[in-house]
Amino acid sequence: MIWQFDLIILVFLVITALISLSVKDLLSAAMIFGVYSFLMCLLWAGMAAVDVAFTEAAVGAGVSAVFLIATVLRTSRRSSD
Amino acid sequence: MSAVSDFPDWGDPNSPANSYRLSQHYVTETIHETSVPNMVTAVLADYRGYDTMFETVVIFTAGIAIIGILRRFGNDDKDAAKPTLYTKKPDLIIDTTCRLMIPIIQLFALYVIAHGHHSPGGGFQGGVIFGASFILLAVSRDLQAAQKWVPEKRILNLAGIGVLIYAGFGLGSLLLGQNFLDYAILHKIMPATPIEARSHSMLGVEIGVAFTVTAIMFSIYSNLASNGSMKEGL
Amino acid sequence: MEIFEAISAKFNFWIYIIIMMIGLYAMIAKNNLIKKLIGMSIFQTAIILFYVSIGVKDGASIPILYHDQVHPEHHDESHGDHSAHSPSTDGHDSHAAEDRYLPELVVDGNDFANPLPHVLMLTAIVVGVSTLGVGLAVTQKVYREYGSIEESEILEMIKSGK
Amino acid sequence: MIEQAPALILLVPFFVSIFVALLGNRFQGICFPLSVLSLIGSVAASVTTLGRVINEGTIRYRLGGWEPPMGIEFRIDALNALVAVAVSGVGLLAAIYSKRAVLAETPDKVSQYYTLFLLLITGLLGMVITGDAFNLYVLLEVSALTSYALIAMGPKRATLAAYKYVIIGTIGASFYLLGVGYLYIKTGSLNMFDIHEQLIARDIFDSPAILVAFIVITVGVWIKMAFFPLHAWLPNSYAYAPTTSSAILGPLMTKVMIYVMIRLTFTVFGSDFAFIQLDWSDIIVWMSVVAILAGSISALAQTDLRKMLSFLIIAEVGYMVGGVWLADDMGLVGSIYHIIADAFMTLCVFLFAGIIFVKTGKRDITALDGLFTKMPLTMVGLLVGAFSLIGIPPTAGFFSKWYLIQGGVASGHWEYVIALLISSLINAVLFFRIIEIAYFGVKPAEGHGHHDSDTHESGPNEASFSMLFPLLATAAALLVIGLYNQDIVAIISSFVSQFNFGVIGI
Repeated sequence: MIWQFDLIILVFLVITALISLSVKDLLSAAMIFGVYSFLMCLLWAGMAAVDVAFTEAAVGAGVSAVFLIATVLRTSRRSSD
Repeated sequence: MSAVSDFPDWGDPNSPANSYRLSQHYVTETIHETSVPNMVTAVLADYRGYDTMFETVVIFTAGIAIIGILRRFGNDDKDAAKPTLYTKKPDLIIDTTCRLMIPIIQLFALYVIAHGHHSPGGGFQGGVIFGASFILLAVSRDLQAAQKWVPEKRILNLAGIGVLIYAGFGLGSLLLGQNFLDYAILHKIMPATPIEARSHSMLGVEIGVAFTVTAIMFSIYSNLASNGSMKEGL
Repeated sequence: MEIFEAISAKFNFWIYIIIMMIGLYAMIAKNNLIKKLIGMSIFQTAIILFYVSIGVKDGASIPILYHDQVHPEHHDESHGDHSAHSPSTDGHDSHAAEDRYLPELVVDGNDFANPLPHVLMLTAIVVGVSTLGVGLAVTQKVYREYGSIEESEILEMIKSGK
Repeated sequence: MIEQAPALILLVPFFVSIFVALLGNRFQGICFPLSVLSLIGSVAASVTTLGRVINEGTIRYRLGGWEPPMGIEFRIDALNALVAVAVSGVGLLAAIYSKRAVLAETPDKVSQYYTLFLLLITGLLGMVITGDAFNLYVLLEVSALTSYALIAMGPKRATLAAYKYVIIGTIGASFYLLGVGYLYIKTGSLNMFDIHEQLIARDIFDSPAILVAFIVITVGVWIKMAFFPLHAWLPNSYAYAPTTSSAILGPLMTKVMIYVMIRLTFTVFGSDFAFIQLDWSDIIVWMSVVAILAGSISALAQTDLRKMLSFLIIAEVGYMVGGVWLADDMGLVGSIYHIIADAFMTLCVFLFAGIIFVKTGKRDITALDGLFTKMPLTMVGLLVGAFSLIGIPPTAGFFSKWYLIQGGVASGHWEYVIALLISSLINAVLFFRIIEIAYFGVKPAEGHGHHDSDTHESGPNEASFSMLFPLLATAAALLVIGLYNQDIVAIISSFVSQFNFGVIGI
């Protein structure tokens, strides 16, 4: 475990979390949420939690993002905040 | 927040959580007691198998709940929300790529399910990947094409059967006179020693989980993507 | 300097708290229903990050035994690596040898990461995606009933008696 | 089979729920009988278990055959067993009631409805009997997901309430999970009893992490039980859900969470930590006083029958939280007794509200106009429930309030006693208003009092048997619980007497 690497990912995590909550376009928010999940997955793989990382890659970055996009396309794409 | 300073240092092997006999036992004894090298799978499916059974139930519940909330039977499309971005007819490149990809994805999913004892993976991850392959099919063509492969009724039966497989292993050990989910007793009906019976039962349980997860992931997607009408997806 | 060390040794825990607060803020303060659900997911992953951080050990491998440790035909080559640990647990192993799988194999607890938090978090991820799915379904139904996913607009509609 | 009874309590409804999901679409008729049969089995198993607990003491059931800190165990003592009987009993009665109501309210989703219904009861029973802190979280989520769906299946207004519940419920459950993580990082264990032993062995009660764990878990559980400042999700969810949903969620969800609070406070953290070391009981009793008064007064302002009852639930939650935190034996006995009594009396009034809604289609209390002549038996059921909520002997509500007041007096929390009495008075006002409307009818503004009684058809027009039976059975149960209060209190005391509050005992 290299702590510099870890720290960089953690900082990016905070940034992506903030971006995905602040963009007004919900489709982008869903995509950036996928990026957030993928970074999280990298972080966990670094922490020797391979099973958790695998699951997060499949679920967080894959399926959750698809569910979000499906809902965004079925409702409204714009958000007021 | 002040509690953080009270936490053990990050990565400390001697922190209470890591040094207590619980974690040590899982690390050192798993191979002897269950003959499974992947400790996560062993703890997941055996030591804490009851949790995992309800984890499967959570997925199953979510699937049924979404059908309960969103599904519209019959033809009342009058208040259906139209997708805001409408997709055109299938594109040649996407179609061909997906046609190539989907079998490979499914093969990989099967590998992940079956090889969960020895490498990262297991029923849940494999199930999600398998479900994702159907989702990819539905995205690349449309929902109708995917529905032809896996109609809604069959999906639900598959999900229910998955949970039943898991619970059936538990029930089997209960009927053979041991506590619920005590797989070791299943060696009476399996060609294996009690310890290997645990390993084999774990495989069976993982397959059950994979069934449910595959089915429910696709079911959730198709309900969300079609706003409950199951007619046209994205 | 001590404070700096106290922070740097636990920076994971600090950042998980920051992410958790971001998620909690979004769940409470955002107006858009889907944004709230994204906040909910971020909140849950922050807690999962916290749990995974519990299980980390310095210098530990992933919690899966090596291939040549498990398969007896290769066992002789790898035995040398682990013989150092054997004296401590030899007596413990001998009496129960016949009902244990690979009784001669000795695993050192500090070589592998703690698997229990990983197991718990697999369950928590599943719960998270289920909740997200149900939340999105409810959102779609709200949109079907009210034609909007902005909370303030919906509350106005209710107030005006629609 | 008898040693497997603890597992069967929740396995029977669990297996049947899957069968209902598999077969229910094709054969819609089997959903209802299968559900009722499975809940009868569950009640039988929990009564058997209660009998064993009384005779033999605590039962431990190892799942997977692993020794407790490694595997998960059920540890069932007097408290669990009693609450499990109440939960499965309420579930059975609500299931019987559901026959007509489900067909009327969600006609095209009968099999999904029953699957979710049974899974909800499975989740609640699992929470009650488990002895593992993380397992409790998983089952909490099973019951939470089902209740989101059961509420969102209701009419238009219910969906937004359900959405709010999804968000707030997830915050509550995540806080609980976080607290369990804090406990795990300090003790390395997940089994509730083992955590307590580790806390003592390591002597880390002073650690800020344990304090934070306690606060986070308690707040999480309070959110789930709708304790007053955190109650925002409850009234709308229960008022607009389908009637069967509110008949099962109203009585059970909050009560089970109060059980969880008692279990975590006493078994995991221990009474010494919670009451002597922290010494917060004054603050929390005052909070519960506010909760009781706020719930009762808000109920007074409602004209929607079920919304009024939902606010009464918030007041009742205040009773029980306050009773636990009185730091007195009698208060705790009263709280546990009130869990059981309140489960049945809330069921009783919610069944009544459901019957009225299904029969008349109106949510307002004006729908009760002249009900004594139209539905005399239904009104008898309501009267017993109302008397119990007000606290008139010999109903169960009287005895639970009696113990709570005794606890309040013994520990010197007079503000709690006064709040309880005021709330009882408000309940009396509320229910006599209902009874007045039902007996005399709503007087039209012109003053011709008996004008519209001519337009109604005369003679009784009762609800069908499947709706009436559970209401009357609940009413009977309330009387039985009231009459046998000595025996129930004896069982509860065997649990309570383990703890030392450092004040005057029973």
